[in-house]
Amino acid sequence: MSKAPDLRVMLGPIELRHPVIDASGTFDVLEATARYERDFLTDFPFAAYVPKTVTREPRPGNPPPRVAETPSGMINAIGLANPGVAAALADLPRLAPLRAPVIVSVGGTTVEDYVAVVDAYEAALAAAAAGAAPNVVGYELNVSCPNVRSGCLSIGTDAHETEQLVAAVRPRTRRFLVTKLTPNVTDVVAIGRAALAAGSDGLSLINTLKAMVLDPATLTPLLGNRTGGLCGPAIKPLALRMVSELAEALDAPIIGMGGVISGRDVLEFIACGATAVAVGAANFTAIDAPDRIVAELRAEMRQRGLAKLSEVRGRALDRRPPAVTGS
Amino acid sequence: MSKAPDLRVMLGPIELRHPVIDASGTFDVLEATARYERDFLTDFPFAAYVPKTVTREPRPGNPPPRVAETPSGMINAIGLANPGVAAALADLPRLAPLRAPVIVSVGGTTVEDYVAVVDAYEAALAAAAAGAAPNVVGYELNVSCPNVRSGCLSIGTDAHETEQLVAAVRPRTRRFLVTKLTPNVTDVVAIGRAALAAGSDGLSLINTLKAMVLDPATLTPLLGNRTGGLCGPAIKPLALRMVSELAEALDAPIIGMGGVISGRDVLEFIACGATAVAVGAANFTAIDAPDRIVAELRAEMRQRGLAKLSEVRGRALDRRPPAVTGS
Amino acid sequence: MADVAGPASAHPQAKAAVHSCRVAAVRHYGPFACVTVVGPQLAAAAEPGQFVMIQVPDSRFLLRRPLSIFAVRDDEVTFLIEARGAGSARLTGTRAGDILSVQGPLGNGFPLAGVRRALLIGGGIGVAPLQFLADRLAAAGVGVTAAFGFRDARQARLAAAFHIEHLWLATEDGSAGRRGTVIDLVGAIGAAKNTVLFACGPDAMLAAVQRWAAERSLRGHASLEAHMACGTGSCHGCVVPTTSGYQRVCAEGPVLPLQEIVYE
Amino acid sequence: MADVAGPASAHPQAKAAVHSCRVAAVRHYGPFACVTVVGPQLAAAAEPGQFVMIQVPDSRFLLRRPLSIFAVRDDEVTFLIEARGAGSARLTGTRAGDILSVQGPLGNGFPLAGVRRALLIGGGIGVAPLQFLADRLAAAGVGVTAAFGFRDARQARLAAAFHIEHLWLATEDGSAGRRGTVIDLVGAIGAAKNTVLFACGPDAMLAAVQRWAAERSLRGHASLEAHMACGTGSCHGCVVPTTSGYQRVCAEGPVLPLQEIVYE
Ligand SMILES: Cc1cc2nc3c(=O)[nH]c(=O)nc-3n(C[C@H](O)[C@H](O)[C@H](O)COP(=O)(O)OP(=O)(O)OC[C@H]3O[C@@H](n4cnc5c(N)ncnc54)[C@H](O)[C@@H]3O)c2cc1C
Ligand SMILES: Cc1cc2nc3c(=O)[nH]c(=O)nc-3n(C[C@H](O)[C@H](O)[C@H](O)COP(=O)(O)OP(=O)(O)OC[C@H]3O[C@@H](n4cnc5c(N)ncnc54)[C@H](O)[C@@H]3O)c2cc1C
Ligand SMILES: Cc1cc2nc3c(=O)[nH]c(=O)nc-3n(C[C@H](O)[C@H](O)[C@H](O)COP(=O)(O)O)c2cc1C
Ligand SMILES: Cc1cc2nc3c(=O)[nH]c(=O)nc-3n(C[C@H](O)[C@H](O)[C@H](O)COP(=O)(O)O)c2cc1C
Ligand code: FES
Ligand code: FES
Repeated sequence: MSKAPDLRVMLGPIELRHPVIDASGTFDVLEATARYERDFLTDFPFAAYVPKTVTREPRPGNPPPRVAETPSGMINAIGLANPGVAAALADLPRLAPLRAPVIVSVGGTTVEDYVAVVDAYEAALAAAAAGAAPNVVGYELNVSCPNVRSGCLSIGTDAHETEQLVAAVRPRTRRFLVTKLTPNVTDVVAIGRAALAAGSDGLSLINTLKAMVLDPATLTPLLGNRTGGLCGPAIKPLALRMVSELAEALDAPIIGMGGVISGRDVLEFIACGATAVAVGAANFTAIDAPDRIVAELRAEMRQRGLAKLSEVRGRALDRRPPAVTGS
Repeated sequence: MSKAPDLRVMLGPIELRHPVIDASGTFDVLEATARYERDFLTDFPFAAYVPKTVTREPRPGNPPPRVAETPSGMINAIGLANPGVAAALADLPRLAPLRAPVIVSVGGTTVEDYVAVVDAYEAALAAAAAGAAPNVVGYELNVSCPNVRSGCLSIGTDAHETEQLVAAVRPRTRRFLVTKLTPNVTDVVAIGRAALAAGSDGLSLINTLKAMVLDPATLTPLLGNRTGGLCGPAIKPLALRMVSELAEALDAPIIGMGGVISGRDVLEFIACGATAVAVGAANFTAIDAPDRIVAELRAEMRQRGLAKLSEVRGRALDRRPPAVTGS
Repeated sequence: MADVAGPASAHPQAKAAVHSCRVAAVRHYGPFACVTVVGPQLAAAAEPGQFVMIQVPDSRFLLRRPLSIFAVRDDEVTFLIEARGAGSARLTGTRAGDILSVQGPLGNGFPLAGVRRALLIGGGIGVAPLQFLADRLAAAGVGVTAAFGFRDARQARLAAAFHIEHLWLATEDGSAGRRGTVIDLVGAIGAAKNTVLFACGPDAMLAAVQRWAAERSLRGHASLEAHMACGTGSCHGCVVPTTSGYQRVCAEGPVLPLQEIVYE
Repeated sequence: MADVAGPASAHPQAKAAVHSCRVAAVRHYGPFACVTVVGPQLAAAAEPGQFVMIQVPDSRFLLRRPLSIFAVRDDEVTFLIEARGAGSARLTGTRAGDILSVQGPLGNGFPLAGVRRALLIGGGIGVAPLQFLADRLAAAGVGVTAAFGFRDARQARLAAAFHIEHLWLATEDGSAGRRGTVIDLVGAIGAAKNTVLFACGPDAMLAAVQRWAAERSLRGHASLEAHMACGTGSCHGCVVPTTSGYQRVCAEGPVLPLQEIVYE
């Protein structure tokens, strides 16, 4: 196997040059470019860009502390801090140099919030002069954020509410629509099925696990928000299980994530049925982590004699017919 | 604060000399005593003994491999391997030298299974000659094992089924009844509330998180059962969150567990509202881990000037009145 | 959004990179260590008040640790580290020859334009960025006085790492230097009208410095700490409340105008 | 339950304990290392075929690693370790003076009563328990022949750690010793009627040895590997299928009668 392995994947209609994308909220291409020698806009390590979740109104976010380390993981309660959709749209021209496709992450506390953000993007993109905006190929509906007291959680943990949300957003855009699922549920397949039934084109998971860490000195919650979302290598086994459950039960492209920190992890998610794989907390281990991960993925494929990722996709799945209920 | 801290706690009516007990399935006092220099029966490190879950019939358990390491954690799919209740009862006299109280863990796939095990224990204990059996003070209903395809999972993930199970077992014994909850649910408080409503005296949590690891060589599931239960320090932040949710919402003694590996961890669970704290995977780090953990707990209390554990119990909880729904 | 525009920095910011640096020397002062690494690019780019994100050389630690730049000399950059938790303890245990992954320089740094007289106020490990600052100010001919407050003589061993001409010490228990807080100390030293304050230390100290400066209408800057994940402005994890909303310590900071920080 | 009563062991089992052992010496053979620790109690208690659970000296690793006892001499116990994954790699990187936490001895060990002639069959790192066995057998006047199979010359470097008089080698690629599998090798060596086989190695090898022995009506014992958590019989994590149901490698094993192991 001396030919270079082909890392390209098709995420629905979107061609990605490799399967590795960023997990929303963990890499800001403008901030990184502002601070580092490297121009991450023109030398973008990921195959697609998923910016931080945008909401209709600006959100200051949760009181600090907002992040803490945990054994082989971390916890965060940012609280969807973001400047709101108007400011995000004003920033669009700055993202225009980006050659990678963009998937806009949308959050909110009501169905109307989500619709408003998508409508605003559609209008802005329709009005944008050629070359004045990046290539927005889709939306990711963040129905799974466990940090916002008043809204998100209730949508993503309920199949019916998820279905209603997706159904409301679906007619507003022809772009690729991904629903990002929360792991804080009894039956992730039921929520995923509802999202697809309402017109979601794909699914992404997992968002963070609701968790809590204490300040060792005071034995009271460390995070300003008391609870936060657990992520990182600690939770990868849970993420792999959920991704494979979805891949076994449903037929839709999946963006898998949760604890990816190496090229082999990417391969594992693909073996569990994912088409693309997102890197979250690992972005904090080093600014060049995505480059390393993609290089490791290429090396792993070469070692294993894999020419294409489709050779490994779904290899870990249970292909037996589902058990008959009640037997 | 020169007086030695008082580690005693009351778990309902049961006095424990300190709060640290073993998590079911992770320490077998007879096996340890058979193999080690130390007689763990007469020199028992825990304040109470929770043996491995017993089922009505013998169970061979899952095909191997059954255990694997994960980042800061481990996964297991033992599959409730146990010799069945008749063999467990035949072993009771061997446990008689144990001075610590025993809480029998009961599993099954139907309500009748659980009732049969409890009935068998009650009959055997009533018939046992003085000194011929250990001091069985209660039962722990393991409704939460995620590994058995056909049964447990569906009980512990459903409030109604949990309620029915507890209601069926409750009249069969006057001993302390604990329901062990699974974390694989959207709303752990709803399940805990159902268990208490049906007569459970206390709650224990968390059991393991359903998860999957791949064999790095083949990229297929490593465990013979494909999926297994994740535990260890990796999941402690999730366990702390769930224990505090229960402690905030319900009024019942809680046995907290999940990732405890140090004396400070014990204190953290107590700060989150637990009365007793169980040690699972940490038993595998060293056969004398429980001794170390209790010693660390004592040292931490001394350093913090705590005379009794009640001074710290619930310190991490949110004491604000619950938010009005629909506001 | 409040935290998008940072306070204007007095000097153009050099860009950060990931540097693989060999440890040249480690000196220990009780629970503190001065770790000197070879990093020509880093040394050339760094400004006083900036920080780096260092990887703890042990795979158990997911996040990098933020550390101020303590001193820069030729190709070498030195960090002054307190063993607080497991990660920083591991870093103080580094040995000459080890390789550390250092991401930086990051953050805005102290604004130095127009400063004539400077009073550097440090508490505990918060003194870390002040040597580099003193060196740069002295080189520019600025009159520098430093006042450091420590808990006790043990913590005051930190002072041994410093080379600042006018350096005053206080300890709370009086076991080294003057007895009292650093506020008592600066009270005794006093500050001329045009003095600019540069403060770094625990929140309680900074709040006290803020009040002290306000009463005397003194201008000043504070370098802040916060739990960080990215150190790069990406995650919004490191915010502190300011008079203009939350600001990110890693992006708008770590140096903020003393009077803009909000303490309850 | 099938796995409660183990096969009768030929010698009374000494009890296990947690030992804190200083590393006396480490010798490297490519990706393999011989790690010798000082452990008087452990040395006194250990029987051939038993194993220990060693803690990887790095907090990232939750579980101990099971390792066979390779050799015992006076107060010292030696382990022969292959760097397979991250934990065993860390163990092969141990240095003299390091302290290792060693739990053991555990498991039943090889039954030796009545053995007159022994053929030791090892594959890959599975050779590890056979030096101690050979030493004990030789001391009892038993005639010992050993046949080791390796993939290639690189793996065959393991043989350099052994001191067994009649030791035969095969490699699959012929780069060291005879070309072929260890089965080809024992076929060539042959075995008298009353020979007892002691085998340890990968499953495929053990299955082949099982068939080979059955065809010749030879009695034998195999030492098995399994993923373990407790190593103590508590967790039922380490089972293998046998003709009498699942047996725990750490409790009924690691040595089981060769013909009782079930290979699909
Ligand atoms: C801009 C900046 C500059 C700093 N400069 C220095 C310096 O020069 N010398 C020095 O000794 N320390 C400095 N600190 C503090 C230093 O980062 C912490 O002491 C260190 O991260 C603690 O890590 P740990 O593993 O020992 O503690 P743990 O409590 O085990 O760490 C757990 C997590 O919490 C974070 N954390 C814990 N305490 C702090 C804290 N006080 N500030 C920020 N994060 C924390 C850690 O980074 C880690 O992610 C600085 C912090 C910041 C933000
Ligand atoms: C009774 C017994 C005796 C053994 N004797 C030796 C010996 O003398 N020398 C030697 O080099 N190896 C021996 N092994 C195998 C050794 O335990 C594994 O190679 C080692 O645990 C791998 O750890 P790792 O961290 O390198 O691998 P990883 O794959 O990173 O380990 C992850 C987890 O899987 C377990 N694991 C992985 N591979 C194996 C395996 N083959 N067997 C058991 N557990 C495994 C690890 O213990 C750990 O819990 C023995 C195993 C058993 C059961
Ligand atoms: C600091 C931080 C901020 C995050 N912000 C968002 C967000 O804005 N929107 C979102 O959908 N997910 C957010 N996430 C979740 C990640 O996108 C991802 O789903 C999760 O962290 C699991 O992946 P990981 O284990 O690789 O980090 C955030 C995670 C972190 C750590
Ligand atoms: C090997 C193993 C076996 C277990 N067997 C049981 C069991 O039989 N019954 C039960 O209720 N829980 C069982 N558990 C779950 C533990 O009791 C405990 O709930 C869980 O491991 C979380 O605690 P920990 O993180 O301290 O291990 C088992 C866990 C492990 C690791
Ligand atoms: S640490 Fe991520 S924005 Fe500051
Ligand atoms: S490893 Fe636990 S029973 Fe064998």
